[in-house]
Amino acid sequence: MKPVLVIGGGPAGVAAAKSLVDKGAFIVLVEKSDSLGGRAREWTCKGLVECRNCGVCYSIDRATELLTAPSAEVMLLSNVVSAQGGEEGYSVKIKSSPRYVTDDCIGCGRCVAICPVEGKAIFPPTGSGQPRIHWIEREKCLHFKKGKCNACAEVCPTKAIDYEDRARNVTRNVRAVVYATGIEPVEACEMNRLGCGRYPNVISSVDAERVLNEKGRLARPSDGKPPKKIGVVQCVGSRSVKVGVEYCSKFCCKYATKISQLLLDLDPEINLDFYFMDLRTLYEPQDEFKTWARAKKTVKLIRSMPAVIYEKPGTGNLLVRVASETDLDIQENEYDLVILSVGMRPQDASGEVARSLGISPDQMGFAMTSADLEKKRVFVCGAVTQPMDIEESAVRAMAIAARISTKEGGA
Amino acid sequence: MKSNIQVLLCKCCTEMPKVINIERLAKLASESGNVLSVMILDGLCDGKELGDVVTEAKMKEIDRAVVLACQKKDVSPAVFKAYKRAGVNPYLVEIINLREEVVLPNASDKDRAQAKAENKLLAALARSRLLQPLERSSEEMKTRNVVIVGGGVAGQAAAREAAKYGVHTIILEKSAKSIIAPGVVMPHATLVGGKGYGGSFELKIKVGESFESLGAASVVIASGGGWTTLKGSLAKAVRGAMPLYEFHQKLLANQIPAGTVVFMDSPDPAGKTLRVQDYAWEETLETALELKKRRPDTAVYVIFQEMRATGLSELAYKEAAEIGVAFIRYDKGATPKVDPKDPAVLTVKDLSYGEVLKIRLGTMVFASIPASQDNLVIAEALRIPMSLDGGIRRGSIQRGPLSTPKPGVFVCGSALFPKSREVAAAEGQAAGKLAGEFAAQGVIEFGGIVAQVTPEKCSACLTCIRTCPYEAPCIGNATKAEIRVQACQGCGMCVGICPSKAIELHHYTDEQLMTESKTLLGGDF
Amino acid sequence: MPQTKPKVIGFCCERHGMDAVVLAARSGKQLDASVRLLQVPCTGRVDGLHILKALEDGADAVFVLGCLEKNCYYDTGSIEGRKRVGYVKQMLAELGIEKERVEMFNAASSNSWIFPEIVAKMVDVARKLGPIGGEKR
Amino acid sequence: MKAGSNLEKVLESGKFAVTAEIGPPQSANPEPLTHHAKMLRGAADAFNLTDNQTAVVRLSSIASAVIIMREGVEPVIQMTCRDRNRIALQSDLLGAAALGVRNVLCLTGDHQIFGNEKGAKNVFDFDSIVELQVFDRLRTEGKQVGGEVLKDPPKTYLGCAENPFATPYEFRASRLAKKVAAGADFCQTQAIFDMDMFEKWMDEVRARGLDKKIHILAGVIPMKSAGAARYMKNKVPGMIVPDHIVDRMKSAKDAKEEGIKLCVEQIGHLKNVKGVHGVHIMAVAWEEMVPRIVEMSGLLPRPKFD
Amino acid sequence: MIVAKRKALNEIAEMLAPYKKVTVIGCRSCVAICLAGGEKEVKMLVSALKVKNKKEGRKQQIEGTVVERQCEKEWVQEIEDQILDSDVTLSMACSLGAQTIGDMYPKHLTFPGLNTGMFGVPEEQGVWSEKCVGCGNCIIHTTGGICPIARCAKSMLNGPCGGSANRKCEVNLEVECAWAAIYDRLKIQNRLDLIESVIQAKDWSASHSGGRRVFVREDAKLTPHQKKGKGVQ
Repeated sequence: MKPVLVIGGGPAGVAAAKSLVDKGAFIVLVEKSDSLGGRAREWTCKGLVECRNCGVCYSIDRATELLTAPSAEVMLLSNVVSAQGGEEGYSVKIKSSPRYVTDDCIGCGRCVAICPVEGKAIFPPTGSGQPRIHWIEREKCLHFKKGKCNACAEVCPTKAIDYEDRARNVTRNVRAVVYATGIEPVEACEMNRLGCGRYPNVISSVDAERVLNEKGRLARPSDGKPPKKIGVVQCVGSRSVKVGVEYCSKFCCKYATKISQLLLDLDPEINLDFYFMDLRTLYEPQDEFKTWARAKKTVKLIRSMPAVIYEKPGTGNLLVRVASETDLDIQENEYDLVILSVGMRPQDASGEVARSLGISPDQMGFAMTSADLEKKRVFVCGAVTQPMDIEESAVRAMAIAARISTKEGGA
Repeated sequence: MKSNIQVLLCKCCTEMPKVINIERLAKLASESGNVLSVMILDGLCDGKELGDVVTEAKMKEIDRAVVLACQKKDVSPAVFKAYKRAGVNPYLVEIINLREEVVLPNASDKDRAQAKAENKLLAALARSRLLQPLERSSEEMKTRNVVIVGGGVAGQAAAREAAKYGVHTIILEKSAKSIIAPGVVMPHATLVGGKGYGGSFELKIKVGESFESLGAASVVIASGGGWTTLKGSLAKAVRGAMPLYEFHQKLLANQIPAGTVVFMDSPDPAGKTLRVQDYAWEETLETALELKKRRPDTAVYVIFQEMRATGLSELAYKEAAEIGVAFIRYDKGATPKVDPKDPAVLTVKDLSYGEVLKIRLGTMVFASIPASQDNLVIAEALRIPMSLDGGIRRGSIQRGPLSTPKPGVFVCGSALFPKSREVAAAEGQAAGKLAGEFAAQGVIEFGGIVAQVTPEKCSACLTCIRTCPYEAPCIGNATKAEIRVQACQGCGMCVGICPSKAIELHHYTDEQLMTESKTLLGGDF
Repeated sequence: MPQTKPKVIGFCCERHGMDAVVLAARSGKQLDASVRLLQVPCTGRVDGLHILKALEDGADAVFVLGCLEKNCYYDTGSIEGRKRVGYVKQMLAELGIEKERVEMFNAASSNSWIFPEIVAKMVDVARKLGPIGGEKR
Repeated sequence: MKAGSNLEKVLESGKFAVTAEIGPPQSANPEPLTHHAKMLRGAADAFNLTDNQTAVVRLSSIASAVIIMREGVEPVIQMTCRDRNRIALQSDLLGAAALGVRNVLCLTGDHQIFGNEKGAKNVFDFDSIVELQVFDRLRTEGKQVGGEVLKDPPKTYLGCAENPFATPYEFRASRLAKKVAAGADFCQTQAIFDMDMFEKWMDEVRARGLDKKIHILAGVIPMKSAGAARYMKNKVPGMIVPDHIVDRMKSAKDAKEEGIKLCVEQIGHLKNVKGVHGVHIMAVAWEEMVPRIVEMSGLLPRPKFD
Repeated sequence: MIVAKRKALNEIAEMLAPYKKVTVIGCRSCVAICLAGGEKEVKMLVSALKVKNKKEGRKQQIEGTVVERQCEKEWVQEIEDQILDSDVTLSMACSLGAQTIGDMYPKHLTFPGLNTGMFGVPEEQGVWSEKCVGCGNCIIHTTGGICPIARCAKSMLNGPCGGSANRKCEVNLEVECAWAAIYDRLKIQNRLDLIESVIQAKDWSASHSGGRRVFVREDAKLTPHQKKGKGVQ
């Protein structure tokens, strides 16, 4: 039987793919980045002793399993170029760009260390993405620009560098398409008044997640010192008509609260202020976080949105100007690190491929799914359809896989 | 039995040799006892060279093997297939993850890596000699029933989905409402008891006034939330207060009495935890909008601690505010009260503006969804844990988002935590798939790495029974503990806690573990 | 002078415990070689006896690594594991032996830094305290 | 007349009785006792001598009784079941009677855990009610528990204690009834702060007609400070101190004075509770205040008989 | 059942320090069930002591073994050699077991490894509570099935005392007041009349106060004629 095409290797994508594979189907998974796991790759596990149900590990586990499933063809650094067809299936053109690193790579990272290029030209897979194989960015690599540098090839203990690697164009005939391109963060720099991009010690929640995931500790970008007083600001770039998106990104509260908890687990000395409008911790009793915060002397919940953040000259510390919760007088709080919880917006919901598959965005830019779209064997899935957290994406993906693996789904 | 060991050394896609000296490993292996054959392979996972392995194994009458390669999940399928052909019991094949445990993390310190690898090999051999062959057996499921508890949105979705797997779905619906779903629908039916394990449950159900027993291969819990239950000070104080869904129906039927309508998050604002959900708000806001559109002149208030209008319902929130729905936030410190003398007036302090409002109540509607009272009964019946706020507790996410700790029992929708119709439907569908698949297997696989009791040591102290999450142990006819292998998952919790050391876990016996650790610690590097 | 070759042994659950080990390795983290890993199906299988025996057999430090609590593949295994470790710690304390030699840790499969940190911590403990009785190696 | 003690005469003659407490010293020095006796003479009809109160070792209550009798003050000895089995209790009763002690208060006794001999082995052969019953049979029939009959039975006026504020409240009146049945002549209650609750109990007591069968002396404690109030509220099991009293002590300028005033008010109130035949003032380590309190309550002079 | 608790390990180690050869003997009955002296505990104890010796460089040989019921000669006899072969035996049974061994081998040293606590019931896993003191004549049919002797700190027969607050015992505010419990129980049984009347002084002669107790069932006793070997006196 013809395979199913899964576009996007994020939580929804891998969950769908995995449960299709379990059902005995063949799948072709096209992921444009260097590894599977999607956003979850850069997100950190929020538990130190006790699980906080962030679901990150779930999608990483599925990704790992998927990589060893014989009936799954995973194409990384690849894009769907075009797709033609309809109910009886699609013929899909896929372009995979070269990786220049073979599967022998053991991810030891010496190549990265040795690479002379400013900002490096060879990279490890993002975060905890799977598989753990490095890749070279041709545009930056001196070997291609000047044709002489072989630093990485020389240092590689497993001789995994292959400059001869070529781009590949393949065509696959599939019986159905799962469209799970997911979401991307709203560019926090739009929130200029909050100093993001302007001051080193104002970082977006995405950065925070990434650093925590890699190092297990947060440090001040300016001087590498461990932060002792942290401010977390919710709803940056979301729930606002002016900047970013108008809707609520739904899971920011969930991960931001859990990060705050993780930060205090890692370093109980940290003082943490949490700025928010409404506390929307997903699928959790709404008091849970409040109760936790109340128990900690070092955590303050402040129901107010900072007006402006600017740097205290010479210190790298930040001054957050905010109207106090109770009365309207303005106060200024000093932090040595500020985390902005940025909103999320759908990714590739419109555009060439989407259009050729008959997918159209709604007024908020989310890909709309419909019965007759599914009749045409196109299943839109995951956070590209509306904001949702990992667990929900996984569940919906399973549901969709269920639909596909029936007659209506072309099975 | 004889123990002729074969050692396979995988170069792991040519990585291994670059860090450690495989030949020396091979030599060490061939010099140690019981080792009849040592082979160095380029890559196990692709399974190319396994043919030779099989012939060699057959020739040397190999009955157990030690494989030094990489992560078990990656290599096992190929290796096990090969050794099956060679007639070697799969439980006598030891796969050591030399790559990730020794080679990669110690690549920078080759000497110690080498010593460590050798030590690991010796430990593996020591362990291998002690291993016993094990068999997995299977038993025909007695039934193909998938029992779905609750005929709500989730339950129906689950039934429809499960039915696609050719299983027989049975919905237990406590009310009399008519349900369109495949298979059997039992009105006035509730789950009251049960025993057994995934694949063959013996459920006790109450239909009307009579009790019946019902076999089930798998169970889906879709008991939903406690929609109709209104508990709490306000609910008591206010006459004619109603839960959201009831109001919604009345609204559609145009039966809403004139006068102010107040949507309140919880009937028990001072209560410990509020189970008011994103979802509850979604519906509340839609209802409020609907109401305001139908009756622009009605005063509509929404009173809440947290406005959890998540995702796109934020837009509904904005719209509602624009068309004049009044939003009032209070806090635990000052919860809204009705004057006992005049229960038609609600007093609430609006935190956003700080003033105290007195609202003359027309209709009061509660958005909160308490946990269903049935959950307790269901959890008791199936012996599964509950979450602190009265929902069904799902098991580890490792087993999937909708699985309970008990294999064969799945949970979806508001039984876990209040969910919107849409999410509930999706969850129901997914749960239905899982339950359907589970039942469709038709056979229960079990055995292999499971616990076993030594009766003469057992003091029947019940510790194992109390500890096991799967209820595998039980007191048998000999009034000693026995393990129901079909239920045993092989975690060994009972083994570790048994005060009389009367239980052993096959493949991980005290002897095996302690010998391995002794050898591991023997190495000096 | 601190000993150069401490002996640390870890009882590691084959679920998230092992996954964390593997991810750390695949992320190219370099570790001290002193740590020996012993795989168990679940930390609930670990018996205080195993830990004590390990100390008897020459381990300077012992740790148990399991899934995060509430995310244990076997539901409550890692909670059991923690209790067992706690009991051994108490026994050691009663005997006047440093209870830091024995620790319980939890990990998730997506966590690449936790295992290296555990190794560092335990090796450090082992170095600091040295072998139980006897000469430093 | 069962024993002919002053207390008995006051109560039986229907007068409003006053008793107070004297704590024997934690030493072999009789001086404090004589000092207090002199000071308190005439301020009350009889004085309780506690029996190693709260399980703290003190000069024995019988010895103390004899000492204060020398000063012409009438004692009520407390006898707990904590430290003596039935042999010792009965023999001590005979001894006390022989020394001229007429009033005995039967108690189960505080557990040693609260005292300064936590390691002690307690006896609790009896509890207070059994003790009452045994003593009653001993004084009326001259009969021991074991059945032995004595030639000259002791003459004693038997008292008991009761705490209306201990759980289960529903059972407290019944418990008094048991004590009456066991032979108690008078009852000194736990210190009363919560008047409503006390009166509820009294209603129950009157409903059962117990007030006719036993003389109830309502217990009061003058408080030195807000701290004391808080301590009794939170730390002393089976004692109920309403918040308004704690607050009142807290807000008072001169706490000591306030304490006295409060106590007097309480006595004033209790005097008018039907069925209350007297008050028992427990001025723990503050004995010198008793005369003032009694006077301010208009209970002086105490009646005399001869 | 009999509930016991392991002695602090340092105390045990001290006891055993002077001896070269130690046998630790557990029991598979009560003490195994209350997780104090079963095979697991024995093995862990032995191992722990070895670690301790290792630390202090002490040469000491420690063996561990378990018998079915240490309070019965026949079971103990099965490991006689092992006992006599050692310098000292550490009994990981209740003191009954320890004394049985002691009585059987008067010359041999037998030390207690546990503190024998009480007759208790497992309230839940890991929690045991006292409910009987073996006073020798049971009255709980009159107290709603709750023993005031064992469950009241003052063993009151006419409780509850004045210290009973919030239905808790004044001696330990965690523990419920036995008499509050009795009252409730009798109330739901409509038998409150039972405690309305004064309960007489208790006859303690059947208790330990009456001297060491020996129960005899003549019909079960073997006559000298029936006894075998060692049994014949």
